[in-house]
Amino acid sequence: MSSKTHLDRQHALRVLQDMLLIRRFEAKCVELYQAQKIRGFLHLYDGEEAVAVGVMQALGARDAVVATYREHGQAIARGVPLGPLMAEMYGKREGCCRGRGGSMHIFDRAKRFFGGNAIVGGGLPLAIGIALADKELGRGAVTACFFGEGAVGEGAFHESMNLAELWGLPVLFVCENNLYAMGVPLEQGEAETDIYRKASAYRMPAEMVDGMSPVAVESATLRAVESIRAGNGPYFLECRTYRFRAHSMFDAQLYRTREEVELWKARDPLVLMRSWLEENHMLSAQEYAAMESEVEREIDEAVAFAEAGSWEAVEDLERFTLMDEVPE
Amino acid sequence: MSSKTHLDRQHALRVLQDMLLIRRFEAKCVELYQAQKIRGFLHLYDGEEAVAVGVMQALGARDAVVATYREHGQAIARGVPLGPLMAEMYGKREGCCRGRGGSMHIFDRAKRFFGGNAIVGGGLPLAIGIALADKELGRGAVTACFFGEGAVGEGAFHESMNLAELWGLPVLFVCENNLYAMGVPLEQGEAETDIYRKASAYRMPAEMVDGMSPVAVESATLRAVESIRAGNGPYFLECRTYRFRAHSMFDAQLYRTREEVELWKARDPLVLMRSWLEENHMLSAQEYAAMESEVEREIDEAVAFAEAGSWEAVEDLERFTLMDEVPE
Amino acid sequence: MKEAAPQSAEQSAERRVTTYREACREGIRQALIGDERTFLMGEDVGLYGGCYAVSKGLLDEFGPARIRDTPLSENAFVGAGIGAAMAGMRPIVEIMTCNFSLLALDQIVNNAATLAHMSGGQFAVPLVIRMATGAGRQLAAQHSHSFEGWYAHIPGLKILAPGTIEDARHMLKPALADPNPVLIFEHIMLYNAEGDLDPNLQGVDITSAKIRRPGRDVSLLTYGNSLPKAMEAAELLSSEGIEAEVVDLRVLRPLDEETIIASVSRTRRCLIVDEGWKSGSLSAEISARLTERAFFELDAPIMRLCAREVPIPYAAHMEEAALPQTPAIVELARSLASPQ
Amino acid sequence: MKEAAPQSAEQSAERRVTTYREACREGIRQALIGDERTFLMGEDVGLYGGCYAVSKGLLDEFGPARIRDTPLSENAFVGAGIGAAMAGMRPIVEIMTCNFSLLALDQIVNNAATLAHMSGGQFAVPLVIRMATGAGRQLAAQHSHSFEGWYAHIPGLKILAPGTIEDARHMLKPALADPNPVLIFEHIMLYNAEGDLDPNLQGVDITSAKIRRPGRDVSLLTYGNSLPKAMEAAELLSSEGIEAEVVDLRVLRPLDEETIIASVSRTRRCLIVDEGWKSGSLSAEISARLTERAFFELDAPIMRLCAREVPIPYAAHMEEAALPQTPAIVELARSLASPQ
Ligand SMILES: Cc1ncc(C[n+]2csc(CCOP(=O)(O)OP(=O)(O)O)c2C)c(N)n1
Ligand SMILES: Cc1ncc(C[n+]2csc(CCOP(=O)(O)OP(=O)(O)O)c2C)c(N)n1
Ligand SMILES: [Mg+2]
Ligand SMILES: [Mg+2]
Repeated sequence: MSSKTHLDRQHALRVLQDMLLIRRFEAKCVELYQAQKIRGFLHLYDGEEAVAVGVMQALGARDAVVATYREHGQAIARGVPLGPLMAEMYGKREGCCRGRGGSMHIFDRAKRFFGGNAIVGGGLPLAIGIALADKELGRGAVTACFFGEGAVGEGAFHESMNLAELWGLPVLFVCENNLYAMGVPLEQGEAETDIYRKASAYRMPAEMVDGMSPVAVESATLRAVESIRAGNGPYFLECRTYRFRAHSMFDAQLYRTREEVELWKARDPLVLMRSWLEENHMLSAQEYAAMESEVEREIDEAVAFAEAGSWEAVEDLERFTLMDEVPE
Repeated sequence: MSSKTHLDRQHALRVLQDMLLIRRFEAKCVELYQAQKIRGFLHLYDGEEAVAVGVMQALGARDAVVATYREHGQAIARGVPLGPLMAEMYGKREGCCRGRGGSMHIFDRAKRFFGGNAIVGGGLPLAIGIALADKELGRGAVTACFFGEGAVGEGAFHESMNLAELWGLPVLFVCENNLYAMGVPLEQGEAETDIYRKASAYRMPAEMVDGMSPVAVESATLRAVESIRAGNGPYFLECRTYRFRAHSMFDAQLYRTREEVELWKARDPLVLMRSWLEENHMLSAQEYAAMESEVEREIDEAVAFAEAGSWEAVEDLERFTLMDEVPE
Repeated sequence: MKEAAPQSAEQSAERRVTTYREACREGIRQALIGDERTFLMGEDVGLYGGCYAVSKGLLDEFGPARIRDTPLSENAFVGAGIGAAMAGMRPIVEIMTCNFSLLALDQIVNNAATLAHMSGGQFAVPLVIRMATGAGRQLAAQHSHSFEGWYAHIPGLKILAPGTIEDARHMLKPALADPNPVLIFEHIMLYNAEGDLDPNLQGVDITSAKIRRPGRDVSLLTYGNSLPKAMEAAELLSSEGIEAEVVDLRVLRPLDEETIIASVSRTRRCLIVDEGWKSGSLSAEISARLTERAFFELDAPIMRLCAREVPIPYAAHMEEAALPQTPAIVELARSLASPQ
Repeated sequence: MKEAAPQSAEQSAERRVTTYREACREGIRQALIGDERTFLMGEDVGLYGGCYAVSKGLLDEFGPARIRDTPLSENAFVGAGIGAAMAGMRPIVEIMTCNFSLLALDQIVNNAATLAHMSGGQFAVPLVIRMATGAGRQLAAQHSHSFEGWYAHIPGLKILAPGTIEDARHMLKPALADPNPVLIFEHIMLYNAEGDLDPNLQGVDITSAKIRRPGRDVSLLTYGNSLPKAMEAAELLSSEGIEAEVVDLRVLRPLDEETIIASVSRTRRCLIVDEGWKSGSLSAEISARLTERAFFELDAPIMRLCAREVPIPYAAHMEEAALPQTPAIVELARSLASPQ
């Protein structure tokens, strides 16, 4: 694991901790799902943490994020507070969306986190518009738009790529290529399986990145963001990654073998990052244990926050269907 | 004008005559439009004749055609009978669609002409399905699907390209790149202006063709159809062409200069083909005059047929909204 | 057409318990066995086994040409189904949920519904599109809507909503035999429903509504997942001495006006229960037709119980409150049947 | 909100003749002048001047960033409008005709209409989408449909249908000021309509229906291009001694129930004229609401005159027969107002 990115220890530890936080947060979600505290669809980011965490390192507060329905990872990496996030998964009034969104629809205005979106590809056109607004309003911001390789099949992908390049918009396209779209293997879904090559059909610069390495993702993102901020228009990253768990909580995984999953687990970004830090004497066993308990504490707090939350009054059911004013 | 295609004189004359027929037929349509015999939108193929005529030379009766709203040219080149075609433009019962379709919706089941389609890009998914059916039913047929370069912006293009290649379907994609989508110049509509390059994003073989030369188009189509029939899956042709007239009958042409139009008119496929034949002593002035009168005669007949036609009874208005049986 | 009678005595096996999901699957299996031109196409219908497990096992039985997994591209694969139907196949296209069908709406409305007419009857589109519909699993606003009533606005389409295991099993066959595009909406809350399936029943029709429970005091007109709720409500009402007639609309376009009007003319009171959002829902059309054709038969204003006009929220209590539920059916029916 | 009164005496210029098209354009111009965050985006709005010439000249005046030509990609540019609205702009998106809006329906229904709610009110979508609607120019089945009533089914959207030059001129401003996605449907047959525009009129509201002609005998409820037909019919009826009240619905969602009910309660008879296909049209919803809220005020069944349930055909005589026309309005209104 090497990169031109200056890997100071503090930074590396934060990256590891962020990934750990996502991993453990979602493990807790599984428990809570089994306990029926969380319902609906639940899509875990398990195995893919390096992508969101790597990308977010290169973004600042002014930048915007458009996420998928597999967005806990993206949200946590972006710094969406865990309490309101977990409360949302519970469907509580204290949830970031007051219980209306649930797992697939996490929004955080303060973080410019423009939402999970449960329509595959549905976020891409939004990203175009956000980037257009930022450009016109001179905000100097980049919009990072996450989507799976399955989304690449949708017309929305194609139309959005074209608009972004044509209008020179500050969009960072982040394709999380985890090789499956639900049960459809990449080669059964795409005639061109090297997704980054599709960018050339729009004359957009693109890279294929090791999505199991947060460092590789971060340094590619830094390059991309630099290019975007320099006014060169959008940039495309294909991050090769893998989800360790089922697509959602309803999935018999008939479409892949246990062996394949194990092979990829050998490249677990958390394990790799941790051993690299240990090998380089940047992380001791005690320090890791401390990190773990810090993470557990944060999660426990989030769960406590959610548990203590209340239910939205049924009389308020229709609230926010139409807004009275535009929130500032 | 040279090509590996064996250009026997008979063939060359037929090609010229087909182009002439389209040109004159449409000139007549303009007259009739001004006389308010034809109404609605009317999109002329003027200048683009070499594309449809070239492509059709390489297709057989078993093959299928999916057309655009600019489809008189495609229909005539395919051999759709002129009488019912003209009667349809009049909205008569004797029209090929009994007056329901009009200029933008010419269908001819006998010719496997699956219709004009007035939704830009709307025909592409249909072509996928027709080719799929032909493949499954072992018909050995190719589906030629026409569309403009504007259609390439639509998601339907992208999704259809992917399906065609992924499933190895016998589809011939024919992009009529006339450099404008209504008033949008190519470079304002597409980030990649070499449309044929887009095919590589689907690993589909593609060529750029001189769309002002019926011979070039025919020979490219022959190559393409050979490859398709050999089971290699779809093929993509970008035919560079130009429309000499306005987009439709409502168009002030604010988006291009008279000079540009004149430059392209210097490459008029009819003029070029005719002079080439004359220069090579394959066509005399008398012969051309005879050809012209033959064409005029056919058009007059079509007009007479349309004029003599009747109006569908208003009681039959709702007929064909739901079918009683599948036509054989 | 009437419901087909048993064909022979040998076929009189015992009634057997099955689920709505299995019934859907068996319908598809039989269609595939019965006609070489039929294939199933959609996202995850093959390897994955169907997102609601309807097509589980079919890939093994029929192979990938007839159980065709598609990439995510609703517009193109629905359009491909239309093209294939025009060219001689009898496709069944599955869209995971009706929410995603909005991506294919251009193909459905501008092509499937118009091609026969625009071509002056030269082409037909004998296509079946199945999709899941409805709320109840806390899937929130992009996975929980009910668009069947909305689709019922479009001429050139036929719209079916199987609300029973029988219909789930048998509607597909006549739908495939129909020369027109037929959309079948399967409610996500019904897939696990268990019940008897009469093995002697050879078919159902797709032209008529069906009275699921006769009654004299009030007509409950409904379909889909509101049907079991209405049946339950009728049971409760009956214990109060109110006999509700439950009419399962089943065929949402074209509506079986005769059955509806006959029922309401008998009971003179009517409550329509519809999981679509109230404004512009199918319930509105039914109410309007009753007003037009049975105005003087009515003893009370027609009532409607529909989804609240809100994107369906995630939280269980809010989702529940957004949908028509049994207690509300009972209450409204009671107020209709026993005015003071 | 009431129609705004003239602001000052100086502004009392003379009424001037203009067209509906020019009124639309002037509305856009003023919006662009008034708010830097506003821009117009769509296919051929710039160089070409708008497919119905509404935006002609605006590119020269405002430049390509504010009159933004898009490629053919309805789904993405409508979605981009939504994203831009969420991020602080006030976009006007033009879709050439509502038929093409079906390609963007996912963005409109699954995003624009839900994002405020799903985000618990963190985001709003202050977006205006303008589109042409309706038949009458022999453009056949893929260019002639009326979907405004259909869209009116969707919670989270507001739907406007300017039927007069005043509304064409003034509805855009309150629509842009609204924090919600507002869809404006401009009827293709109205663009050439000429009439006076009162220069003193400072605005219209987008909350109320409007009585365009008072009358006591029968209410004609309508909107869009059926409005001039209803006005003409009222004129003819008047010469027979029947005074029809013409109510211009204008705001199709949320419906102004009060104005509608008040009118019908006065006249006790009602004909709804709607260019949408009858089944599931807006006319159905209005009928249902009247039945619910004014059942006992009615002296006769509510009548509806809508488009025939057929993809609109090309031939002039068939197209004409497919749409509501003045003679039929007169006939039905007469039969309602003077029963024998
Ligand atoms: C438009 C649409 N079609 C289908 C679905 C159902 N669906 C949800 S996730 C998914 C697979 C998406 O795969 P990919 O984009 O690779 O993302 P991943 O889940 O692998 O992260 C499908 C088909 C959907 N939500 N939206
Ligand atoms: C989906 C859709 N959007 C917009 C239109 C309006 N429109 C008709 S033709 C056209 C331009 C199409 O350009 P191109 O594909 O290059 O074909 P050409 O007209 O140049 O032959 C447009 C925008 C339409 N018919 N369908
Ligand atoms: Mg994936
Ligand atoms: Mg073009």
